[in-house]
Amino acid sequence: MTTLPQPGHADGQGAFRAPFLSRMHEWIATADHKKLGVMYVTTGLIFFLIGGLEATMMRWQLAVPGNTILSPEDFNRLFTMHGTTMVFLVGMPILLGVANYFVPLQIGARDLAFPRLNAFGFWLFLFGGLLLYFSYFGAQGLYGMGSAPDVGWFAYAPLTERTYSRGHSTDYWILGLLVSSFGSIATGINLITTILTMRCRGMTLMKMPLLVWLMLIDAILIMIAMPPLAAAQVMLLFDRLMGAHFFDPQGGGSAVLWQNLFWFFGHPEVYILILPAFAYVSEIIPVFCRKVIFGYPLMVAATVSIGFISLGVWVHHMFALGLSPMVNTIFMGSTFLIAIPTGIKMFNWVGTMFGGKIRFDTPMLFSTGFLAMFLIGGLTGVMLATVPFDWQVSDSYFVVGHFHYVLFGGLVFSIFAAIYYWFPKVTGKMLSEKLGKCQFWLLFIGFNLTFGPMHVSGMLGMPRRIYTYHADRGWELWNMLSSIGVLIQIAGVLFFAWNVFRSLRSGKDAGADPWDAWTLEWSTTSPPPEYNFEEEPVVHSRRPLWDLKHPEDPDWKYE
Amino acid sequence: MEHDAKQPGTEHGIHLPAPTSSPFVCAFGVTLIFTGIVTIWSVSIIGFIVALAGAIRWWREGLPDNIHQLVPFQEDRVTIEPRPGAVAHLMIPGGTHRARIPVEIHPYGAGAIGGLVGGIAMAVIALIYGLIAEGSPWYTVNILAATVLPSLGQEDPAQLAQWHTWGFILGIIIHVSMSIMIGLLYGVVLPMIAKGRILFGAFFVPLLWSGLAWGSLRVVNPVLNDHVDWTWFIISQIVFGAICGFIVTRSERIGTMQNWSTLERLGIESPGVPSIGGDEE
Amino acid sequence: MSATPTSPATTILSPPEAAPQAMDSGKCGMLCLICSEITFFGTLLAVYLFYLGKDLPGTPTPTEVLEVSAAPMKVVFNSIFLLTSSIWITLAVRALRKGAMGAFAFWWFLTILFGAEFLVGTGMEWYGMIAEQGLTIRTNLFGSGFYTVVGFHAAHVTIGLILLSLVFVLTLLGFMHKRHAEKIELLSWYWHFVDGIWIAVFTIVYIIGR
Amino acid sequence: MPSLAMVSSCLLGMALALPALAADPPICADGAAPSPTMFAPRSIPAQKILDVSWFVWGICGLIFIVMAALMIWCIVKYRQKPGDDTEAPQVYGSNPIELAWTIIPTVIVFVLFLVSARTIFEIDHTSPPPDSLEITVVGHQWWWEFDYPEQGFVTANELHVPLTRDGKSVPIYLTLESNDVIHSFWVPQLAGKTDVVPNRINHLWLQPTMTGTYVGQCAEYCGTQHANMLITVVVHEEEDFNAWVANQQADAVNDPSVASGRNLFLQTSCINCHRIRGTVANGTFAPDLTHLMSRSVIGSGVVANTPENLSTWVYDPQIIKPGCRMPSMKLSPEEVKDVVSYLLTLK
Ligand code: HEA
Ligand code: HEA
Ligand code: HEC
Ligand code: CUA
Ligand SMILES: [Cu+2]
Repeated sequence: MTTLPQPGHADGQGAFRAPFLSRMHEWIATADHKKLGVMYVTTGLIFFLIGGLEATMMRWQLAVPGNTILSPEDFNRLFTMHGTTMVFLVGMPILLGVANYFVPLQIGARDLAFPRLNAFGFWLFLFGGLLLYFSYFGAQGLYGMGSAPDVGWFAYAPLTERTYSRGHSTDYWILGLLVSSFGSIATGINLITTILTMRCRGMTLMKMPLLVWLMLIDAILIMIAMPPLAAAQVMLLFDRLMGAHFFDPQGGGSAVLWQNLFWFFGHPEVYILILPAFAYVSEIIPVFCRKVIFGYPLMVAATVSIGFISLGVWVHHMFALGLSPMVNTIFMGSTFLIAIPTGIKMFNWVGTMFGGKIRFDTPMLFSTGFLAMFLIGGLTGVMLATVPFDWQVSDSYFVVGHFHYVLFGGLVFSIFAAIYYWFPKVTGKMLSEKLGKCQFWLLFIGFNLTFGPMHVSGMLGMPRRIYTYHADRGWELWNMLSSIGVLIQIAGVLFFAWNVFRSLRSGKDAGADPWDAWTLEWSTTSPPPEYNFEEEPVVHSRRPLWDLKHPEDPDWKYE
Repeated sequence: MEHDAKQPGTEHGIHLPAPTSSPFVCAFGVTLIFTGIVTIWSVSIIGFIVALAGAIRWWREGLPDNIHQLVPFQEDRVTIEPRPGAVAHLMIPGGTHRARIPVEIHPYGAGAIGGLVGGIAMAVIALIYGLIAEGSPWYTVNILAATVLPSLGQEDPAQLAQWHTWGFILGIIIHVSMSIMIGLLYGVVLPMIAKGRILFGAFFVPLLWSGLAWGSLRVVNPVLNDHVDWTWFIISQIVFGAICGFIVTRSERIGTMQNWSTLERLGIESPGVPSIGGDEE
Repeated sequence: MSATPTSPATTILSPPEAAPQAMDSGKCGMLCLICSEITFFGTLLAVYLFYLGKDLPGTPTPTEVLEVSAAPMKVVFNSIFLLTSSIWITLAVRALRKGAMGAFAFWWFLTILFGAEFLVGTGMEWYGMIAEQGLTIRTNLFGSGFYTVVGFHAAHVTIGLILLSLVFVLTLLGFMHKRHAEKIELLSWYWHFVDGIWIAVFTIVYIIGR
Repeated sequence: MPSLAMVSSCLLGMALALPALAADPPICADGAAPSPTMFAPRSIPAQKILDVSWFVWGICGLIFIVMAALMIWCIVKYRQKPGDDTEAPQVYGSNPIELAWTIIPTVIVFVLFLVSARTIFEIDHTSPPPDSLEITVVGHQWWWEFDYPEQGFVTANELHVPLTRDGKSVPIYLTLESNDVIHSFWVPQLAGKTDVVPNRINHLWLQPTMTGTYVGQCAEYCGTQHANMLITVVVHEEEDFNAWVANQQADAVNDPSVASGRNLFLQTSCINCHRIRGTVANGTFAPDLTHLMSRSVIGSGVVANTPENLSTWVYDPQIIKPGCRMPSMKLSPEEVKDVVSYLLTLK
């Protein structure tokens, strides 16, 4: 074992402030899962601001009929970049970042299984994202046309073929995502390996915290679902650059095939995004209800079955494609099935709240918001799965409403819950409760105002991805409401930014365990030392810290 | 592989993977390779060189052996204070306060069997009705199958009385699955009700169900809606409820496998607990 | 550190002994990598199968092309080279475990040689197709599918060969030792996987697809 | 009680939104298009879809109410009392309860599945219903071509169908094809949407139950002007439809008073893209202009078909529909006037 001499190791207070360059180098060269986790989440949040800005511009354009703030091309680029950014550059990195930080801590490990691969994954993700955004400048290419991609986040062929998408914008979409999804796959593999092989003594599979379970299934989905996307993108790239014919109707290629390939990835992808949300609230709700999670084994079983079922429902994005009624019926059935395990999770969370002693600190507030909003989004999902109804509202604003309820109301709310919950652990500082509550209410109201009316305009016949609309169609009111809602959301996001900024400078000290919680990450200092735990912990139950806090009534006697 | 660092630390500190910028360099190179595809090929060449340099350095750090750094222990440690006596208890007769409630249940099998038997009784009544109303045992089966078979919807009563293979298969599937599911539900819900189980099972639920059916039948099954005789409908529901409820309440109570995890119950995992806890009879 | 069984309170009720984890990270990671590669190739192969026989009339069919320039025997010959290399690499790993560095170097080199033969064979086949048959990736769907599937496989063989050669160089330089057997075994798993994929590709492209 | 307010506000919002939707939109007899709402079906499949939609709304609404009530109950009842720092009783779960809330959703989705499956098979006809009127719809970037093979003519952007044929309600069976990328044909009051896919032939069944003008638009993103790929469907009484057909079948009028515009049109490359039956203009890339003036809109609904709009369009379509596939023909204002006066005769 070659051992490098230890450079001046900064340990919290009193450490000298290293010069800028060497601090940069420290971040660039790190293989520490915690530093990488922080970098993931931070980049994710920055991209969230960018994606939000893009959304704001779209809503500005759509606020009134016949608006001319944006040209059609610009609008089309905006929703493509908004969707792509939010899914690939916000959702993915934040979930990978949180997993990076807390999976090793919760299973009592020192790091991920392959720390350097982890760093490699992060940088690939980041450079992929930058490459995608570089398209705004670089996509002119040789044709002198094109800017950012404008083909929608699922890039349906043949609109993406050379005939209809000149220039290089679509190539940027392909390559940017390809690079960043290599990173995600690498990190997914890393997480699986870590969870399967690096748990501390005593932590059997059925003693893992739910977050770890959910991230395990999530990583498996990443491993299974992302390579097919890469394959599909590579084929599209060959079409565009070398004249292959995979998705080119003139050469016999099939537009339907692209949709199958994309959604075979795309549907698991949305569960890849929501499972971490489930993970965060599964950690937060018990702590703030002062109760053990209700029905842990069934929660695990539900997680596993969600993982399985989600691989077999992708055709529900193609109900209007004119597939045979039998195919539509079968996939409608499989899609309905997924409501059952998801329902189990909802009920078990509520079951955890039932009989508890609930503290409504900001993390819990956001978690409750998550429950209510995800419920709505899930139910509209079931409505969409009802094929006849989907024939009407597919590709309409109803769908936009649905997925923002699950993605914003579900994913983003839970991300904020997670940030409020774990920020003290990561930085050693508390976030302000008061600002947090203001942020919650602003976001909550703004969010419902923005996305609630979208269901209505969708059912009134408004298709998505239109840059403008006529005044006589009865959509003005609903669009105006949506656009007003964004303003309130912006206020909410600004409160958050201010809260983070303020807490970093002068937040209250958090101590090791501010929430009186039960999983291993709270048994080490905030922020944790580079090695996480001085000795490898040994656990005997799902809540090791409960055992220590209540030695007369430990969990392990009952598990 | 790289986690050799997991080995327990020495007294002063712990060996962790040393920081290295090779992954960064390598990732940058890879990205450049891809960028070259849409810009100029020379970018790809540079990217290749950069990636290769990064990769080689990375390999040299990992092969033949990983490099590590020694991280010294930090000063502050965390201790977790016990908080004895701070847990509220839930008192369940015969159980512990760490319960999976309830402590005793009726076996779920009883529900399924009750559902099946109730379903058979219901089918008999439906057959009788079919014979009386249209003189055919297939009539009610076909009507039920019309929930899902559109072609049956277009036929007149005389044809509905005829034999349809698909009608029969689908009708049976629908009836049996519904009976079993509702039976299971009886099996778990009835025991939770303190008083008036029979009343609940035999009247409340059938009436609730009939009410729901009445409200939605035009959409759920237009054919049934056109041909239904509500008296017979409700009677058959009540017969189902009564029989199923009876079978469930008569079954023996058994102890729940308190605190067993699913994996343990399936025998997949035994976490080394000496006596598997809490299987009170 | 607190989460240890020795804190005073836990002595009152002492929990049962807990077992450490058994599985090896490297193996698990390699298996995962192989899994994701399988879904990648699975997609390519599914697309290839989907497009079989869907070509516009008048363009070359798999039967015509694969019969002539890629004379079937040649492909079988190449495949045998690739598949037997799996045996050699197993022997090499076994030798390394025993610390027999000479034997290791020999088998390892043989693996590289056989793998390289396969690559050359593929190259010649492609040359024949492009130069004599005029089948390129832009000719038709068959061309697109064929070159993509076989090309990606060849790319994996190439990557494998580069890694194998690096190890070979390190061996010649005397850096490899018995204790590296674990890592080297992982590399051999990758090589087996590349072989396995070839069986799938061969079956679909050269047997079913014709 | 913040969380209470939260959940109840959602409830309220949903409750308020629904009745507002159910109200029928005004039906305007003359031209002005009503809102393309799915809640005012004017065709048999659309009606069937609406039935199922109410059903699934009802189910989901009910589930929402039950879940919201449960949550509100927990939030209100189980808040930590001030000063109470004991832990709650640790209840691990309950197999019967968990089983119950596995079965209940299963029953619900089972019923929902049966009903929707039947409706799918009712609506999705893979072969034309008997005695139907068959029309081929071809999607183009960004306009619609309507081909009446039985009647033997082609028109664009406005679909005309009869309410009855020989006094009997007539099923309309559309064959959907695409000339370039994927589009989707969606007129909510008449039927659900069906995609229009290159290299693939799809079908859509409508059977109007009331005369009127119904609007919709392309519902699959198809490029720059996806937003302005609108559809108008006019459902006529039988006689009106026959009259319309008779007019469409005729070749374009040849009005000598606009001969100069006509010649200009025929000498310009307009004819490479557009067809005017009865002239040498024989293009198929763009809308058939034979009876341009029988349509109330141009550019697939982007603006009304008025002489001013037409002039602007012929001068430079990119002003009206930026990005559309018709280039500015660089005609001088006089030439535009000439051409437009010719176009205006194409009744
Ligand atoms: C986080 C992401 C996420 C999640 C979790 C979901 C969850 C679900 N989604 Fe959604 N979906 C998206 C993201 C997500 N979706 C996105 C991004 C799109 C659009 C993509 C695009 O086109 O751009 C989309 C589109 C989409 C469509 C296609 C619409 C169309 O384009 O025509 C459909 C159709 O079936 C659908 C269905 C569902 C279903 C059934 C669920 C279920 O998992 C929901 C399950 C949850 C519940 C049902 C609630 C709780 C359950 C209970 C309380 C139990 C009782 C309930 C019943 C018995 C019903 N979704
Ligand atoms: C996680 C996923 C996610 C999230 C969080 C959001 C958030 C938002 N989305 Fe997004 N959306 C998608 C995923 C997401 N969306 C996807 C996948 C699509 C489909 C794309 C496609 O069709 O291809 C889509 C499409 C989509 C559309 C439809 C476009 C169309 O079809 O024409 C609309 C329209 O209103 C919209 C709006 C919004 C709004 C207003 C928000 C808001 O909630 C955003 C709130 C955030 C902010 C308001 C940021 C506030 C901060 C600032 C403004 C300060 C900025 C400062 C600096 C940059 C320094 N989205
Ligand atoms: C390169 C092909 C092309 C040429 C040349 C061309 N057009 Fe067009 N034209 C189109 C297309 C494509 C549309 C449909 C645009 C849309 O709705 O998106 C169209 C639409 C129209 C319309 C509206 C039709 C409708 O019903 O909506 C008119 C009128 C028209 N063109 C007139 C002309 C005249 C006059 C000329 C010649 C001076 C001309 N076009 C030359 C392609 C062309
Ligand atoms: Cu055509 Cu959108
Ligand atoms: Cu989906």
